[in-house]
Parts: sequence; structure tokens; C-alpha cells
Amino acid sequence: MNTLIFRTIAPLIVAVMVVFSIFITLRGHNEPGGGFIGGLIAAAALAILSIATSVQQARRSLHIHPLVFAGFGVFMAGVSGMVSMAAHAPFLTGLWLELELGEAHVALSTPLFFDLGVYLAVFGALGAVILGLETDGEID
Amino acid sequence: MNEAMITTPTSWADWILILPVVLPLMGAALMLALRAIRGTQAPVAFLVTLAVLVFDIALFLRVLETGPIAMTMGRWLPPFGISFTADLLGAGLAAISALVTLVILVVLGAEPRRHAGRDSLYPLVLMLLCGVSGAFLTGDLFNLYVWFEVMLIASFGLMAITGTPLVLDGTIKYGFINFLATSLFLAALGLAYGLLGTLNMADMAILAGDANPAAMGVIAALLLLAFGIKAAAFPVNAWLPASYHTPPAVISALMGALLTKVGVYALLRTLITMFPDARALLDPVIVTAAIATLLLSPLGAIAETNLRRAIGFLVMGGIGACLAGLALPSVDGLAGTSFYLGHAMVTMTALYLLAGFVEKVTGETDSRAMGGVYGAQSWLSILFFVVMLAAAGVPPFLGFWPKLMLVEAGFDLSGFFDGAPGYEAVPLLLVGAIILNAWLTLIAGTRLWAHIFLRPGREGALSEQPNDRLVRLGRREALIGLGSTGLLVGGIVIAGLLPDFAIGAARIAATDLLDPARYLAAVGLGGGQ
Amino acid sequence: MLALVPATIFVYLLGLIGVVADGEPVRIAFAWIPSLGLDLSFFIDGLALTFALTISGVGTFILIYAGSYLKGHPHLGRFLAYLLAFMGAMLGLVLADNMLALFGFWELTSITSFLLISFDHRRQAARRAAIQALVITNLGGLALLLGAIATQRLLGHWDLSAIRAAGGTLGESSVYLLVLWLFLAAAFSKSAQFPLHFWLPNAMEAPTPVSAFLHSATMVQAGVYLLARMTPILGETPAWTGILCTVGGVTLLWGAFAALRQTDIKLMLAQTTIASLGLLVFLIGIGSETALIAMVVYFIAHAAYKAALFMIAGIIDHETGTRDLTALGGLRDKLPLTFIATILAAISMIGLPPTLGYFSKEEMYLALFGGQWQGILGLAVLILGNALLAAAALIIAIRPFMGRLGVTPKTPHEAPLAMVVGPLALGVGAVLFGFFTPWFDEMVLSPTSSAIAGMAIAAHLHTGIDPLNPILWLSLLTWALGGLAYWKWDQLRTGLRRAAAAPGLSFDHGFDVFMFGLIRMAGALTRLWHHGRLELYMLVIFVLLALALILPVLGLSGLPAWPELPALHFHEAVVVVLALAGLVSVLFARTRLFAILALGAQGLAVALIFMLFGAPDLSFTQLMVEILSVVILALVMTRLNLDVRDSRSLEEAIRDGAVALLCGVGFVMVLLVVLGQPFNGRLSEFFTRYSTEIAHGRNIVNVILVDFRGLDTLGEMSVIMVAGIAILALLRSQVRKPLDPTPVRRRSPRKSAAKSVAGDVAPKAKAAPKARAGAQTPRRRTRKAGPETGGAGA
Amino acid sequence: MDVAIALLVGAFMTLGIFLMLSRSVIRMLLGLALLGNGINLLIFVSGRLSREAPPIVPPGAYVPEGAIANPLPQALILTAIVIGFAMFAYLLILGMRAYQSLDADHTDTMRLAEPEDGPRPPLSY
Amino acid sequence: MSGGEILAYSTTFALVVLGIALLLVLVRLILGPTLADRILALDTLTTVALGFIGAIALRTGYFLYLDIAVSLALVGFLATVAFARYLLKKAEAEAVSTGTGAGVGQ
Repeated sequence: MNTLIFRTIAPLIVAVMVVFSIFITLRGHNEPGGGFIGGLIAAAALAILSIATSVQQARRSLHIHPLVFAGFGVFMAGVSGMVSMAAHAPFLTGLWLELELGEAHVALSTPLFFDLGVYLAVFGALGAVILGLETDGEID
Repeated sequence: MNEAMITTPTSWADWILILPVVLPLMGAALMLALRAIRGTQAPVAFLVTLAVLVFDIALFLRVLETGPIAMTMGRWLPPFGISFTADLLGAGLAAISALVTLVILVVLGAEPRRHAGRDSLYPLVLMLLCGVSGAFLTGDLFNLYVWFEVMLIASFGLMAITGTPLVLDGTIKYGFINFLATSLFLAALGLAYGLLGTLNMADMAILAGDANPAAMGVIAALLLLAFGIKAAAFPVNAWLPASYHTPPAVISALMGALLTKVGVYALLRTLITMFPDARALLDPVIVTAAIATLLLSPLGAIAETNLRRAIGFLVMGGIGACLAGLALPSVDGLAGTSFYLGHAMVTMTALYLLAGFVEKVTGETDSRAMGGVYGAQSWLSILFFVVMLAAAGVPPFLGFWPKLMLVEAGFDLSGFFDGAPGYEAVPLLLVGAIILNAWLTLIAGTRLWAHIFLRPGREGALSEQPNDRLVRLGRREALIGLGSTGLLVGGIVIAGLLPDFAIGAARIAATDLLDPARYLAAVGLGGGQ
Repeated sequence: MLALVPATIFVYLLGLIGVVADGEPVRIAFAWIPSLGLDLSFFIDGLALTFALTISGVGTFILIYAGSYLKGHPHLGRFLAYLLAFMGAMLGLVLADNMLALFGFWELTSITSFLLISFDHRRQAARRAAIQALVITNLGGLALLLGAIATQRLLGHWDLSAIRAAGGTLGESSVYLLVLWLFLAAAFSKSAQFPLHFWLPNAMEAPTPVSAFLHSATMVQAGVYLLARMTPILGETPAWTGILCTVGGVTLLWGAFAALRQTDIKLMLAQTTIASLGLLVFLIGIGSETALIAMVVYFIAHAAYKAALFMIAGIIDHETGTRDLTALGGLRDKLPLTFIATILAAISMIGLPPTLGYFSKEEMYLALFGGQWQGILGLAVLILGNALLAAAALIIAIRPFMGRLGVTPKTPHEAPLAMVVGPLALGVGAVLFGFFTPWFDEMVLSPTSSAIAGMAIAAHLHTGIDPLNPILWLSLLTWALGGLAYWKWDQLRTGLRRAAAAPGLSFDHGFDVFMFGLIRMAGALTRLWHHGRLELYMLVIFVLLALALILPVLGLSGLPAWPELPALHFHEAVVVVLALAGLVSVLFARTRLFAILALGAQGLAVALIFMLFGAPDLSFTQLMVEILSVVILALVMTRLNLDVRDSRSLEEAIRDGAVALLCGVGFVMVLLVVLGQPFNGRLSEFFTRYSTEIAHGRNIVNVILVDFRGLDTLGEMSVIMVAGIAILALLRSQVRKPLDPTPVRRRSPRKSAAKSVAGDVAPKAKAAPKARAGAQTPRRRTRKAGPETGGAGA
Repeated sequence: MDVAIALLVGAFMTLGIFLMLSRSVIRMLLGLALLGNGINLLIFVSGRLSREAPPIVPPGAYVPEGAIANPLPQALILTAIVIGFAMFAYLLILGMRAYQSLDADHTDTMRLAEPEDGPRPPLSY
Repeated sequence: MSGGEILAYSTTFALVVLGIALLLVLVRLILGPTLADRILALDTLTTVALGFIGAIALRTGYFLYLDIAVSLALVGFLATVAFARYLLKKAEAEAVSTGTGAGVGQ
């Protein structure tokens, strides 16, 4: 797909999609969205990037092997469930930490990290599949 | 808060219920996240599995002491949160899964050549263990579905890891049929939710009695079909002999040990504990399937020349025995099934592992081309012989006891030897099938033994000439790989000689299966309902 | 050295003789499986003790003999280990009180026998014999198991001593015949009774010590032991007597005639063993006091002389290299000690006074003398059988040793002392016993026959030779007949051979027919069910699915009612039509791309349905998944040249369509049933109620996903992660493809394929010689179609 | 409307199963996808339908005003969709690899694991 | 007629029209005749669905549906891109195998 228009536009779209995916993930707790959808959008962005430029380029722009994202995401979700051990609560108990940073009111919670983990897992695994399909899996 | 959440604090000791699932999950995730450091995978996998085994055993002992225990995730009151519930059956099977995985990891580690797909192998093994543990310990039907899928995708990955044409063929059959099975499970689950409005197994067990019998019948029939496929019950067992012999032997061992057994476990859990009324409707089907599986599987093993494919048929024969227990729902029958499940896990692992060594020694997969192992590898031969006898249920090896319990259950349920005039014929049919199965299995086993071990050379004119293609196992492999398998077999022998503990535990497990009061109480439901 | 083990046991058991003879059986029990109410209990009464003494006594000599017989054999240690294991199992069998323990030992003897018969595993005949013996005895063993369980159910105890103490008997039970046949099947298979006798001659493939020990003196006697043991519980009924006498008598004659047909010493001995076993069964069947006494005496006598004769056969074989009676002769001077032993054993076998064999014959004739026509018939059978056995004994004692020296493969020398001492001692013992009859009566015979009969029997052997006693004349008749048979042996043998060959079918051959038939049937059935055609596997599943969906509904509630629910709006209907159109287009798509497009359209419609019914998150996810599916499909399809058209014939399509339609209808029906039921929405109400308050999230679906049911999500994301791993592994495996030994048939036209060939050939070329040199270098991408890959590619 | 969707479920199942019974792997995969969608819809209908009221609590409120769609089946289906997608992707790529290795996507050609004319068991000991 | 009613009528009208559009696109999707037609039909289907979602958002007052419309707009073209790429690759492959530049279509 070496058309000029697509190659020029694609990075822009990809950037928008990535930002949008993070946005969707973060607000998922209150509005439609969440880690799954965010991750899927991010993976779609990666697909567009790889089609518009090349797999190698898309892989380079990630810096890290996509499966590392996936592993890290699952690990993060697991950790966010384990935190409740310290609180003498069962696995995956939601713990909330309300931070007042000056004007901003930030709510940090284990479900948030869990959702971020989902995002990373979905993005990583699907990204790996999409890139791998073009290169026989050799995407190191 | 009180009406929504459990307020009693969870002690750290309670975490043994969830750690067998979380540890391998996080271990696998960590392996991926740190994939740059390659040499660590094998030791990490070993340590994680060892930890899981320790936790599983602790869990088992605790359940033995206090009865079933539960942990509801996120502190939400059951049935609203997901309750992990361990009764003796689940905990015991989880412990055995961890044990066989550990042995398999050791054997894998001792192999001189690394398998293809080395980066994925250990994470996949851990994820398989994770899925299996989850399936054994969860107390929520949808959650069970999720663990089934975890297990399934991990087994896909493992099975196709070498990517040879043979493996691909096997995996296609395995993959399509098994994914279809989980899809049917999902459909049954959806219907059950629509009917009962709940997903917690204990809660479902309570509500199922008053639900529409026709719909419950469909749900139970769907579950029987779905888990029957998973468990490789006749006539939906074709995927097993089509696929289990294709991957490397260690992977066959892992699958043969774990996957079908989870299917049987799910059958027990759903049809015995949760929907006993609907199961009664399905009895004729279960009996037919059990008898057919019992009789046809060893015939397959007799007919098959590919060694590991023949073992696949033996795996299915064991499933027939388990199904027989499902059709004999007394304490003895279910205890027999529970015991048999544990026995089959260990025995089939050992059998596949030994078959792997045999294939290495002979360089062949077809028993017709093998021969002369008895002369060259005494230890391997004796181990194989013992395991074969254990699989056939010859006393005093381990397989005998569960079969004995099943036969006794059949006699008791038939009432034939009570002295009373009337009796039920069906349990006697099952008893007959179990006995014939033992005999046919022995025939199959001795044939394999005679062809592979006793006969000096390969099939045909040269069969009386020594086999000159035999290779010696590497030192490390013989010592560690065969040694650990030998330890496993030693365990089988000792457990067969002193089965009291296992029988007692199986009895308790069966009692809890039949009368779920303690199970319900552990979840926090059932009181006053 | 190992012989010390049985010797010690023998001496120990000998010490118990006095205690047992005083009517105080010894019982030892360990708690074994309390949860099944099982004790590992041993019970030593006269019967058990007699058998145990025989086993350990003969075992001692056998072990001495075996060490010498197989001297220098590479697997001597293995052999002795099996032999000892067998002896342990056999002792356990006769001493066990618990029926399950008895069954366990019973099976162990079968297994050790399998290992011993197949000891010379290089010959197919040995393997066949081993399998045959195991298959037959195992079937009997399973019958024993069933019988034992049935007995326990009926009489309430696992322990035989407890059953006997309670006076339990099954004679009046309504299922007596069934249980009887179960036990008989076990005993007959183990003791080689007609028509299950044929495995025993084949078992002579085993080395001679094994034949001497297992297949004459001990293991085959297990069936006799079982019958004796069960006499108080099962015996003394017309069926018992009738069956046992018939089978025993037929076996006696069959074995005796078959013995005279042989020219191989071992085979002749094996056939006489069958005959003797028949005789023992016959005597148990009669069950009178004298018959039981005769049986005990005969058992002891037989064990001694038969083991001795087998060992002698082994010596002859060992020293001359042949066992053919027609080739042997004149060994008297070469093997003097062996000759003496042979004469002693043969005297006992013929039943000349004062050997034990004589006494047993006297007793058995006495038992039948003066009866009804059955008694006379039995007597005739016994006389004929004994006469033929005597002839066989004469043949074995005279042919190899007298006459001219035969031409044999090896020059005969006297065997080493270790081999001769056994037969000599046993032969002397068989004779000596005759001089200690009072002690023998009191210490062995009475307790043993009492134990069998279940009541006190005072045995007394008639030692005097009284010409007026008609029994003596019967004995004389027997000897005369035996002498005649010996004299006419050559003619007799030819005649018998012709008779045996006449039907063209033997039991032994029948076993092959059965086994091969079983194997062929197994092959056919397996090919029928496991044909390897995926679509048929699936078809079976879907047929079952249709039944599972439809039958319960039709059977339990009839056709479901059409629930009263609001109708669709126009735009909703349009979406449904879109979905249907997408579906049908997938079905009829003629090209790949169109199929994918139709799949996308159908997915879009599903997403819209989710949206219309208030599920934005679902709709969102469905859309994304559908798009990504289409992308992946398109990526895959660029590499393939697939045909998506249906290749089914019309009939197949109709068949599949009917099944599919039934499934679809079934799903609709069960859904209607479910929809007709009231809905229990308490889970959702709970989630709705607490989503914001406790879980701090306004999107209830998301809160369910990450909090209420977070564990599902954890599992789900791990599915995704594993799918990533698995797919990458799968894709990576194909890079190795060009290195297959088989030529590549199809290669995608992309450049990377060519690159990977160039990159990989070099390491392979380097690695190959190394691998051939045996170095186990882990090679990275090269795949070898070795055993671990399942021999793929071959 | 529940009934209409129930009928649609039936249509999905029928066509999905019909496609799964064809011998081409790619068609079977399409069938599997349809079957998956059908099952998702089945769960959706089982949890009862309601129109256009997403299960989202308005800002500032504790509980939603009025009736909302049943959220639990949605969460379940969401999980099932994603799992189904993972499986679909795996099987698709498996089919592709099988096609490359076995040279066709027809189940008739997939007879390596269970050869068409498999060896007869030897009649020996 | 109040504002609410006007909105209700107009959204119903919009849904009907969009529904008819959907059906028309469907016809194009099924009839083809070329692959390009069908790809464009699917693309248009996505666009019409966008409108559909918007109309529903207006009708129900749940503006969160618009987010979905936004993301659909963002991602929806990906399928079209993938198809386009597929066609290109296929044409390339055919050109390689037959030596002639095959056209797009079937």
C-alpha cells in the first residue's frame, strides 16, 4: 500500500487512534469502553501502521516485542489482584486510593491497573499476531 | 457494606485456594515480559510448579481437615462474586495435576535437544496448568468456561508447537472439535443463566430443583455432550486418537494426563452435584456411552500399531471407567470415579513418558518397527510393564482399587446379591463392561509389550534378528528423565499397595459430590434454603 | 544362596505343623484398607500349610537347580528375581485369608508366570505361550474377583476364616450357580482344566526350572487349592459334584491320552500334569472324606515326583541337547544319579508301594468303590487315567536310560550336583513318606483334609497289603494296563496322533483363531469409528446435539408456547434482515473475499443488534473484533489460494442441512421455553445497586468485568496472551519448512521465503555432520523428523 | 422482539453448523464464527432484552433511573467475544499452516494422523 | 407539537431512511458484480451504520453512543484498507504467476 496519501495520513491516524484508545480505556469505568476496546483499537492502529509503512517499521516503532506488552499486562493485572493480600481481602478486591494533587482529584485504584493490564494484554497479543502474520512470526 | 460484601478479613493462609491459578498465570506472564532472559524459563517453570504443588497439597490437607472451603473474589457476597470453592475432589485433582506437570517439566529439562518453539513451551505449560487448576477449583460456571478456554488455547499451542504436517493435521481435528465443545458449553451456560439467573455453581444447585424440567433437561444434555467431547466419551471421542500421538511425547503426556480428566471432573461437578434430577433423565445415555467407551477403547488399543496412538485408546478406556461411575451414582461408584481420575492422570503421564523413551530408543513411532527394548533397556521395560499393568487394573497396582469400587458399586446398586428377588440389570451390565475392559486392556498391553519389548527385532522376516537400530539414552536423560519417571511409577506402586488414604479421600469426595450440603455451606449458601 | 530364602520359610513353616495339627490355625492380620474393611490377613490351617510347605520345599530345590541350570546366562539375576517373586506370590496366595488379597496374589502369580514363560523372549513361541497363559488365567482371575465380591456381598465377610467360622454356605442361595461358575472359571483356567487346558503345554516354552515349579507343583495347583478352599462354602451340592467330576474326569483322560502322544519329555510331563490336575479336581468334586484324603496325598505325591521329573527332563535336555524320547537312550551309565532319581520319582508316579503315590491311589479307589453307576464310571475313568499315567512314567523312566546310547547333539555327562540334588531329594522323600504314615496321618493329612471339608476328619492310611482287599486288585489292574500301554506305546502313539489330527482343529489353534479374530474385529471397529474424516466426526456431534436439544423439550413439555413479547420496530427488523442476508451470503459466497465481506456484514448487524438493545460496550467490542477479524482474514487470505465453494454432493448437503436445521430449531425451541419462564435478575440487580456505591464505577458492564467478575477477565486476557504465544509459535514453525527432507510442494511467492532459505541452509550444512557424529548440539531452526516430532514428514 | 432474536439465533446456529459440516477448513472456520455469534446472541436473549437503555449510571446518581438493560449477560458476552476471537484467530492461522503444509484446505487431504488405509494390526505375538 | 415529539418523529424517519439505505447497500453487497463493488458496499454499510448509531443516540438521549460512532469512524476504514491491500497482493501474485497484469475483480 505504497500510496502517498495513505503513507502520509496513516501516522496521523495512528497517533489519534492510540490516544483515543488510551482515553477509552481510562474512562471505561464510567462510560462505554475499557481495556478490551482500548486494546483492540490500539491493535487496529498497529495494523494500519504496518499496512501503511511496513512491518519492520511498525515493529521498530514499538521498540519492545509486542508479546512483552502482553506478558506485562497480564502480570500487572495479576499484581493488582494480589495487592489485596496486604489488605487481608480476597484476590482481586478493588482498593481505592484518592489522591488530591493540588486542584486535580485523581482516583488510583486496583481496577484501574487491572483494566490497563487488559489493555496491554489485548494490544500486545493481537499486535504480535498481526505483525507475525506478515513475517512468519519472526518479529524479534 | 454488610449486605454486599464479606467483611471478615481473609487470612493469608486462605490464599492457597487461588495461588495455584495465579502463580502459573503470573509466572507465564513474567516469562513473556522478561523474554530477553532466556535461560531462566525452565527453572522458573519448575519453581512455579513446585510452589503450586506445595500449595495444592496444603489445600488438599486443609480441605481434608475442615471440609470444602471457598474464597469469593473481590469480597463480594456469594453468589454475586466469583467463588473459588475447593472440595476434596477438586483439590486432590489439582494437586495431582501439579505433580504430573512437575515430573513432565523435569523430563523435559533432561532432554538433550530442545524442542522447537522453545520460547513458547514453558509459558504454555504453565498456562495449561493454570487453566487446569482453575477448572478444578472454581465454583462458578462461567468461570469454569473461562478456565476451559485457557486450558484449550494452551493445549492448542502445545500441540502444534513443532508445526510438522502431522501435528497440524492432528491439531486441526483436536482444535475444531474441542472448540466446538466449549462453544456448546457456553450455549448451555447461557441457557442455564437465562433459566436460573445465576452463575455460582452452589447457587445453581439450589435453584435447579425448582426450574423447568424440560429446559434443565436440555441444559444437562448439552453439558453432557460438551464435557463428553472434552472427556473423550464414545461416540464423540474421535479427536483424541486423531491428535494425541502427533506432538512430542512429553506434550502427549501432559495432555493425556490433564485434559480429558478435566472433562470428567466437569461432568461430575455439573451432573452429580448441580443437576442430579436432570442427570437421572440422561442415565440411559450415560450408561450406553460408558459401556461403549469401555469396550471399544481397548479394542482400539489392540488394533493400533502406532504406540502413542494405542496409548490414546487406553486413555479413553479409563474415561469409560469414569463414565461408569457417573452412571453408578452411589458413594462407592463416585469414589471409584474420583480415585480413577487421579490414578489415570498419573498412570497415563507415566505411560506416555515411557512411550517417549521407547520412541527415542527405537527411533520409531510404530510398534511394528520396534523391538528388542527388553534386552537393551531393562529399567525402561520393567517400568513400562508395571505401568501397563496399573492401567489394566491388575492388582495390586493402583488401577485395581477404583475398578474394585466401581464393581462393588455396580453390585450394590443392582441389588443382585442382596438376596431380594428383584434387581436392576443395568449396573450389572456396567460391571461386565468394566471387567471385559480390564481383560481387553491387558490383551492390548501384552501385545504392545510383546511386540515392542520382547520381540528382538522389527515386524516381518527379521523379527527374530536383534534390532540394530536401538540407541542408548543419553546419560543425563536416562538418569534424570527416566529416573523421575521411575519415581512416579514407584509412587504408583506404593500407592497401589497402600491405597487406604486415597480410598478414604475418594469416599469423602464422593460423599460431598452426592450431598452438596457441605459444599454449599462453604460458599455461604444453602443455609435456610 | 538365594535358595536359603525358601529354605528358611520351609523350616519356619515346618515349626508350625504341630500347632496346626492341634487344631489351632494361626491367623495373622494387619490393618490394610480400613476404609474398605479390608485386612491383610493370613490364615494358616492344615490346607494352607500343606500347600505352603510344598511350595517352599520344592522352591528350595528349584532355586538350587535354577542357579546351575542357567549358569552364565546374562539374565540369570532377572530370572531368579522373577522366580522368587513368584514364590512370594504363591505363598501369599495359599496363606491369604482375605479373598481380595487372595485375588491379588492370584493375579501376581499370573504376571510372574507371564514373565517367566516369556523369559526366552527371542522366540515367538515363547511370547505366544506367555500371552496365552496370561490371557486365559487373567480372565479366570477376573471371574474370581467377581465371585469374591459376590461372596462378600452374600455372606458378609472378606475373610474366608470368618465365613467358615460363621458356617456360611452358598448352597441354598438363589444365585449359587452363578457364583459357583465364577469360582470354577477361575479354578479351571488356572489349573488348566478342559477346555482351558491348552495353555499349559505351551507354557513349557519356559526354562525347565519354571516348568518344574510353576507348571507342575505350584501355580497350576492354585486352582485346586481354590476349589479345596471353597469346598465348605460352595461344595457338597449336586452341581458341584457333577461339574467337578465331569470336568476333572474329562481332563484326566484327555491329558493322559495326550501325554502318550508326545515324544518330547517336557511335553509329555506337561500333559500328565494336566491329567493329574483333572484327577485332583475330580477328587475334590467327589468330596467324601476318603476322596479328600486321597486328594491331599496325591497332591503331595504329585508335587514331589512331578517336580523331580521335570528337573530330570531339564537335566537330560541340558546334558544331551535334546528332549526327544525317540532319540534318547542308554543314559543309565552316563547319568547314574539322575537315573536313580528318575526311578524313585517314577515309582511314585506309577503308584507302587510304599510310595505316597500308592497310598493316594488306594484311597481314591476306596472312595469310589461300591457306589452307584456314577461311582463305577468314575472308577473306570480313574483306573484308565492312572494306567495311562503309569505308562507315561514307565516311558520316561526307561526310554532315555535303557537300551543303546542314543545319538544326541551333546555328549552326555552327569549333571552338576546342584541340579541332581533336587530330583534325588524329592524322589527319596516321595518314597520315605510311606514309612512314616502315622506321623503323616496325624500331622498333615488330618488337618489338611479337615480344613478342606470344614469338619474334623481323622485320616488313616491303610498301610497293610491285604490280598483280600479288592482295592489292591484294582491297583494291579491299573499297573497291568499301564504296562500294556507302555509295551504298545509306539502303536498307541501313532494312533493317538492320527486321532488328534483328525478334526483338523485343536484348542490351541482355536486360541489363535480367537485372538486373530479379536484383532481383526478390533481393527475393523476402530477403522469404522476412527476413520480420520473430520466432517463425519462433527456430524456425529451435531446429530447428538440435535437430539440433546429436541428430545428433552418434546419429551417433557411438548412444543413451547409462543411467548407474548413486544414486536420489532422497523429499524430493528432491518438490522435482523441485514444479519440474515449476511448469513446467507456467507453460505453462498463463491469467492473468498465475498465470504469475508459477508462475514463482516453479519458481524456489523450483530453489533447493531447489541446496540439497539442497550449494550453499547458489546456493540463496541463486536465492531472492533469484527473489523480485526476481517483484517486478519484478509491478511491470511493473501497467502492462500483457497476455494470456499461447497464441495459436497447434493445428498450430503441435504443430510448436513437437515441436521443443521434440526439443531437450529432445537435452539429456538429451548430458547422459547427459557423465555417463557420468569427471569431471576437478582445478580444484575445487585450489580446495578452497588456498582457506583462500592465499586466506584458508573459503567456497570465494565465494573462487572474488572471488579465483580474480575477473575473471568483475568482468565480471558490470559487466553488472549496465550493465543498470541501460540500463534507466533505456529507461524514461526513454518520458517523451518524449506529445510524439510521432503521437497517443498508449494511456496508462497514472497521474498522472505527465499531469504529464509538462504539464511538457514548454512547452519544446517554445518550442523549435519555434527549430528551424525553423535554430538547432541541443540540446533535452532533445523527440524529433524526424529521420534520426538512424532516421526512427522515421513 | 425476544422471539425474533431467538429465531435469528436459530438461523445463526443452522447456518453455522451447516458450514461447519462442509469439508473445507476455511468454510468450517466461517461456520465457527457464525456459531459463536449465534451463541453470543443466545446468551443475550437468555438474559432478556430491553430496548435502548444501556446499563450505565448517570453521573451524580447512585443507581440508574428506570429500567436498564441486563448488564451481566453483556459482560459475559464481552468475555466470550474476545475469547472466541482469540480462538478464531488461532484456528484460522492453524488452517493456513495446514494448507501450506498439506497443500489443501480440504479435510480429505488431512489424513496424516489417521491414514486412510491405515496399517492393519499385525497378527503375531 | 413539542420539541421532543419533533425529535422523536425525525429520528424515526431517519431510522427508516437509514434502514432502507442499509437494505440498498445490502443489495449491492450481494449482487456485486465485482469485488470492488462489494468492498465499497461494506464500506458504505459502515458509514450507514454510523448514521444509524447517531440517530439512535439522538432518539434515546444517550450520547455515549456517539463515542462508538466516533471510534467506528476512526477504525472502520481499516477493513477497507485491508481488502484493498488484499486485492493489490492478489493482482501482484497473479502478475507474477501469469506474467500479465490482471485487473482488479474476479
